[in-house]
Amino acid sequence: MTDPSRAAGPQTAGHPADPLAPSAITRMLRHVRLIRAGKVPWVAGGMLLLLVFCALFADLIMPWDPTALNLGKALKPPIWQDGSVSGHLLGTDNLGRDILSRIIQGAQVTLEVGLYAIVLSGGIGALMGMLSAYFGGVVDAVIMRLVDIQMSIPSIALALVLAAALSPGMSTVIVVIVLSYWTWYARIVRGEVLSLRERDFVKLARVAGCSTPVILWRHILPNVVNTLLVLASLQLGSVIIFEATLSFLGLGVQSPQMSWGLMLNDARPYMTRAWWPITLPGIAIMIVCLAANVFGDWMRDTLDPKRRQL
Amino acid sequence: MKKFACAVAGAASLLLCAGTQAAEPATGSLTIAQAAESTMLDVTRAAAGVDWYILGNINEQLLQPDPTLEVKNWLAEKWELTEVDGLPVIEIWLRKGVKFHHGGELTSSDMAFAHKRLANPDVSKWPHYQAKVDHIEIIDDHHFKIIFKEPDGTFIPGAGLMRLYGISEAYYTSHSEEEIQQRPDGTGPWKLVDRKVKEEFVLEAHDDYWNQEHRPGVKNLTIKIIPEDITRVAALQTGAVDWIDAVPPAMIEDVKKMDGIATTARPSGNNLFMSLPQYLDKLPGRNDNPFKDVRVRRAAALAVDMEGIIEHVLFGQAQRYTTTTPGSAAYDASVEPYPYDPQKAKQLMTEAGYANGFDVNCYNLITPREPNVKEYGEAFYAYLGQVGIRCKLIGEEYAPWLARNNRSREPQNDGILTHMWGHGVVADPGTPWSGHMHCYAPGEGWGSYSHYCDPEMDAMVKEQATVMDPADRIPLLKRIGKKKYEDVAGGITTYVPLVTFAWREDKVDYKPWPWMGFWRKLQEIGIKH
Amino acid sequence: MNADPQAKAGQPVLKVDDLRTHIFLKRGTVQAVDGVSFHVNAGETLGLVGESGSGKSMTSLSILRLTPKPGARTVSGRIEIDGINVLDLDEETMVRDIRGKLVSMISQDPMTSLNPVFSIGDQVGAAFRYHDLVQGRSAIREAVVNVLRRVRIPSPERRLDDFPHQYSGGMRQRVVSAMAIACSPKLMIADEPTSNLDVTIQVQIIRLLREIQKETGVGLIFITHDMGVAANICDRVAVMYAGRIVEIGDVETIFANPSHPYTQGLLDSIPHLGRRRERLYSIPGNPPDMQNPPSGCRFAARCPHVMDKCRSEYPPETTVAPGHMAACWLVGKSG
Amino acid sequence: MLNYLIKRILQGVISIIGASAIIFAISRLDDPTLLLLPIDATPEMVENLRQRLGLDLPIVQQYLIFLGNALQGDFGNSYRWEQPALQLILDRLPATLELAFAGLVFALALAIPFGVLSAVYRDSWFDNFAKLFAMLGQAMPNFWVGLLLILFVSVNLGWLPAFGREGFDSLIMPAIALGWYPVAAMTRMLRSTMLDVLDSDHVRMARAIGVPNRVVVWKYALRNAAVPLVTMLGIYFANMLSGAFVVEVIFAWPGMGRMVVEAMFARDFPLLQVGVLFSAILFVVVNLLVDLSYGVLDPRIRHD
Repeated sequence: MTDPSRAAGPQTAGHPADPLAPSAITRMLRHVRLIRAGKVPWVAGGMLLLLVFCALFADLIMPWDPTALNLGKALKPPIWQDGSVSGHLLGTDNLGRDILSRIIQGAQVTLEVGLYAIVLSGGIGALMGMLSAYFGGVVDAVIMRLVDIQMSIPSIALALVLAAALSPGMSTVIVVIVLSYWTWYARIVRGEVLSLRERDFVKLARVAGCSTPVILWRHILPNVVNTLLVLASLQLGSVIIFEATLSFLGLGVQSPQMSWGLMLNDARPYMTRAWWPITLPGIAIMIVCLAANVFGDWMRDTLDPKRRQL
Repeated sequence: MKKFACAVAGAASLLLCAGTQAAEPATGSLTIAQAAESTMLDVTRAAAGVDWYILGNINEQLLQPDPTLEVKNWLAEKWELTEVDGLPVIEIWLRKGVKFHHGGELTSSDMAFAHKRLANPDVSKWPHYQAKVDHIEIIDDHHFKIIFKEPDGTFIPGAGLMRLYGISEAYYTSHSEEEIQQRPDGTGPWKLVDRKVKEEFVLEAHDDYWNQEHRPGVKNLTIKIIPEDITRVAALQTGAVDWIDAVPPAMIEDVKKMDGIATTARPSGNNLFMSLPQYLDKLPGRNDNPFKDVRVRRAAALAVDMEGIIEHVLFGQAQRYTTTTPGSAAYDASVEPYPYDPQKAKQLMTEAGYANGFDVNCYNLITPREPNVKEYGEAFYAYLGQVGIRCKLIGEEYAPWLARNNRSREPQNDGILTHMWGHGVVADPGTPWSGHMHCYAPGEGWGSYSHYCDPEMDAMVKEQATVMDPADRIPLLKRIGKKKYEDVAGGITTYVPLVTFAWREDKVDYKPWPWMGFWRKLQEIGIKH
Repeated sequence: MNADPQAKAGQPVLKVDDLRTHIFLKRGTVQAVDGVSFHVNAGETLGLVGESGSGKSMTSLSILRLTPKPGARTVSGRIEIDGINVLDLDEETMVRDIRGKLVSMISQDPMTSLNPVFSIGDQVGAAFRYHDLVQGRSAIREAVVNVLRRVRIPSPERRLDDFPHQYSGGMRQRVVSAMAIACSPKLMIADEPTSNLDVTIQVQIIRLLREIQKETGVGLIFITHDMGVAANICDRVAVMYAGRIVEIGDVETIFANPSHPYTQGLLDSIPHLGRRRERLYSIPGNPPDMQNPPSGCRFAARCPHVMDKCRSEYPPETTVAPGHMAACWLVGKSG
Repeated sequence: MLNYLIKRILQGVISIIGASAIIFAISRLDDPTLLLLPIDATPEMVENLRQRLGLDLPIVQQYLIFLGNALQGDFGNSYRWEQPALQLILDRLPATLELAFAGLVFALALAIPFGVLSAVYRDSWFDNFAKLFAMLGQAMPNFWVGLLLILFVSVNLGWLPAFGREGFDSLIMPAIALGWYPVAAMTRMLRSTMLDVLDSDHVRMARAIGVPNRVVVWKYALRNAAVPLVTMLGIYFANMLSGAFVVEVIFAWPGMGRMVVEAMFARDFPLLQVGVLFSAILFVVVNLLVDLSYGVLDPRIRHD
């Protein structure tokens, strides 16, 4: 029989994973699809650009003055329906104001709230995340407790209490959004920085005598920006819906300022008589949110593939 | 003060209890839906207007208006206003045989107890309405006198209509505040049997209710709370409910077209007006005071096409008023509302020296209490803009609006303000006028939210507060009303919203009754046989 | 190319004839299994040996028709198990009559081949439950206890409801074996069952497989990259390289007279306690790109005896001795 | 397992107390008394009411009194209803829980089949349809979905009742409006975990011993893939709670959410506080339950 000693060869120590092993193949297949999915979502990007364009050049492209009342032309249907009034592509609301112009004007509030909210909550969240991860110990415990407390209050409830205290308006909406979302950034940035902190280049910087703010600013932040971008793009969609919900409840933007959520709230009393004032602004919200989410997913897949379930 | 025997009222009351034979008790059940929910069910602690919706069915007063808005003796069989050594005294003979829901009969001591409770600031939100009563002298179980410290013009025809409710001293003293709030007691046509907050009230007809002439025609009544307009109308359409309150203005056309549905409209009890601030020059950073000049005030009144707003914005669910609402003591049909005349308005503006207009803040009230108030405000302020009164529109929700309104609060109001205060149906404008037409006199309780000031008007408003006898009071109120309108005093009176009720014609027999400024008293609702 | 000689008297349980399984990727097709033929008799153990990437795992999956969808697919060839060509069968029949019943598999890594969130009893029971050989919960439980005892799991009735993470690596491989033999299949494929175990456990598993084979007379395909292990358990060995069988024969012949340079390379890289050697020998270079395999012999690039002929033309499968075949020009010439 | 539990409960308690402090502080920024008195209230009456409600004390003292009473279950009386605020909320809690639960069930009823089937038939037309349908849900505000449902389903078609809480069919539309939002995230997560599990050795092993495909997918693979989904249930439930505030207002659902919204408009701070605090407590408790449920689903955690 063969030499029993042969069986004791070390070759059995872990051998390189068989590239043609079944699970490796399918992982290769799926990876391939990810790259193919990597094509830039032009449609979504286009929609977001349209939103920015409407917001910036609202005054130029609006066919009518959004606040101009004309009781004679109240509740006229969109152009493709009989009984419509020329010039009002998407019809008029109960005070005879042009719905298309108001939607364009509404884009301004949507974009403004979106940008403020993302920049502020991102900034504050990232800062808190970095501080708690970098310093650890008591700082970390305090900030994390604050995050827990913050997360245990449902965002709408927080909005209600705040709107009761400060009078409703754009600033209240932004404060509420920032208070609700900063924890999101803080937690994820903390995770990133915890791993970054152990990396050599950070240790070297500390040894080289860099002050903490310099380390945080020049060494740690650039590595976190990538994640922040992904988080911001994912947050845009939900911020738009959140602002619309607050305005709908009457806590958000107050007339004469225009917001899509407010338009929906105004359209409620007569929604059985006129379907378009209650439907069209909602479609505007849906399109922009869909675009934001698709864009967000694309950003996440390309910039940060391993963080797939973010 | 001549002795005034209320002959007319007395005779009418005899008619009321003519039908003495006990009609057989009502049977069957109905389900209705209301948009707003009463919160406080103890009549002595009620605060918000919406509380009167349910209380109007449970409690009653000495005098009450009937559907034709004529004040009838109710719990009081007969009453006399006399004067004893210079002080007014109201002598009242209680109706006999008025039973409480939880047993026991209404007596003078109950009324005295009601007064004590209503005057106690820890209980009642309106202690100042009882302030001028010195004490109540009980003569026998069904006969007592109200002795006044000083004349109180608004006590009799006021919002309270002899501001006392028939409550049982025995019940109130033997139950805790929570129990009373859960199971209130009274002499009214309905008894509260059950209640699920935010869902429904369950009422039962009060079998031995004293007024057999006007009483419910159904045994059980469930009042569902459906705040969402669309769902409330859908509930009526699908037959889930038999009667609904507050048909949304935008859907009235559709509801009227539904077969088997009857509707009727009544004033909602809130009087809307636009108050024009006349102390702008006293505010920091402002030197002109345009609304001090009556021509600017008239220009503002002429600048707005109220008829157009009522038709388009309020879907016809409103009626204009000048001094007070029809049925109120000082109603004067002869005073015509301001027409829509922008040319004359511009001319008046130029005469007053404001040819190219001026800028002013315009606070637009946002409230669910009356439909489309926000849209009305936006339309109103847009019209002002066309005659040069350029509005900076600022939306304001009810709570901050209240604070801006109140003159004792800083920062002072610095702009035109949508204003809403119910003179109430059949109500006497005495209280509201002393609150918003008398100059603001901190500490004296006058003009607590007045943005208008005119010494001559002050004198007239003070005088009406002391005139109790309706015969003298009514002509005085009419004189005040005429001057108010010509001088656009206390703001531009715009409209009184109408509220529309709708019910299944084949099943429900319904006649609206007024109470405490609202038409939600379900005195006569029943099943059609 | 049916040059597979009859080696043993036992009835052939499996006959694979010119099997080709390719993987279709966006950037091209990988010919993982490129014309493989062999047979396995009842009671015999055939070793499938080769470096990683030689296609041995893909061959075993093709037999069970479990090639990973949608990429890989068997394009041609015959696979006869007990006389039935599985490539003709529809999926339902494969599930009901073939997989687990006629042929079963023991996979490589015991840590991942058991479902972490289900109990051992449930997973082993599955083999019985879905071939309705045994009806009713208690009967299944009884059958599971017996088969676990057969694979030498201590006091199985008490450990039935435990979970995989409560078993050691060796124990888990025994459970997997139990699942494989539950419905007493005719053919069993063991895909590197011992690679992830330490040496002492390895020997136990090999001894277990041999006992099972002796008891049930099952045909066994033993896939490994380690000639030492193959020598221990296999009756015959097929050496695979770049998707093809380059040498096949009974184990004594292969070890005594390796005829294909690749087989010689594999044997040379086994370190011998006795032999004095400074560095361990390992075959230079690495396996070819299977997307466009080189013309001629695929081992040419790494073969110490390479000739021009090898690069231009693929050598025929020449019979070195009865039951011993090698596909190499050297064999042909020296006779 | 036990000390992990105690640590989590402690964390939960700290979170709730912290939340109550924040809510209490914010709600004391504005003075509600004007709203509770008739329009012609004199300053003296305002002052009297402030005293009665204890609003004139320094804020820290007010909070300590509040906390003291709260520990004995007295959360103060609602200004408007003049009833214990706690009782008002507790009566409404079951309705909100029922709605949030129904929303979650609806979300799972969509997400599980979508997630599994889009993994099994990946890149098929179904995969894309499921992704689009789920993303639509994430792009539409739940109140808008509710309004359109009422408009089309109950007003025009008259199939479902549009209000109140009478039995099952009044629960369908609110659950749809509430539950559609998280479907996208759930589907995406379940699809990616299913893809991993379907590749795993133990699934191949199960197939190799002849387990039918539907059992492999819906029993053996799904339970593995569900574990990460369960970990997110806590957050999705909070999502439901937030959404419930709005959906209840539209469907006249007698839940805690609607009462808190109305309490806000009426500046009824005690009621507002208890409502918001209770939603925080609910959130912490649910998260705790979800943590415990790991063990049930994933035995590896139960034993260590």
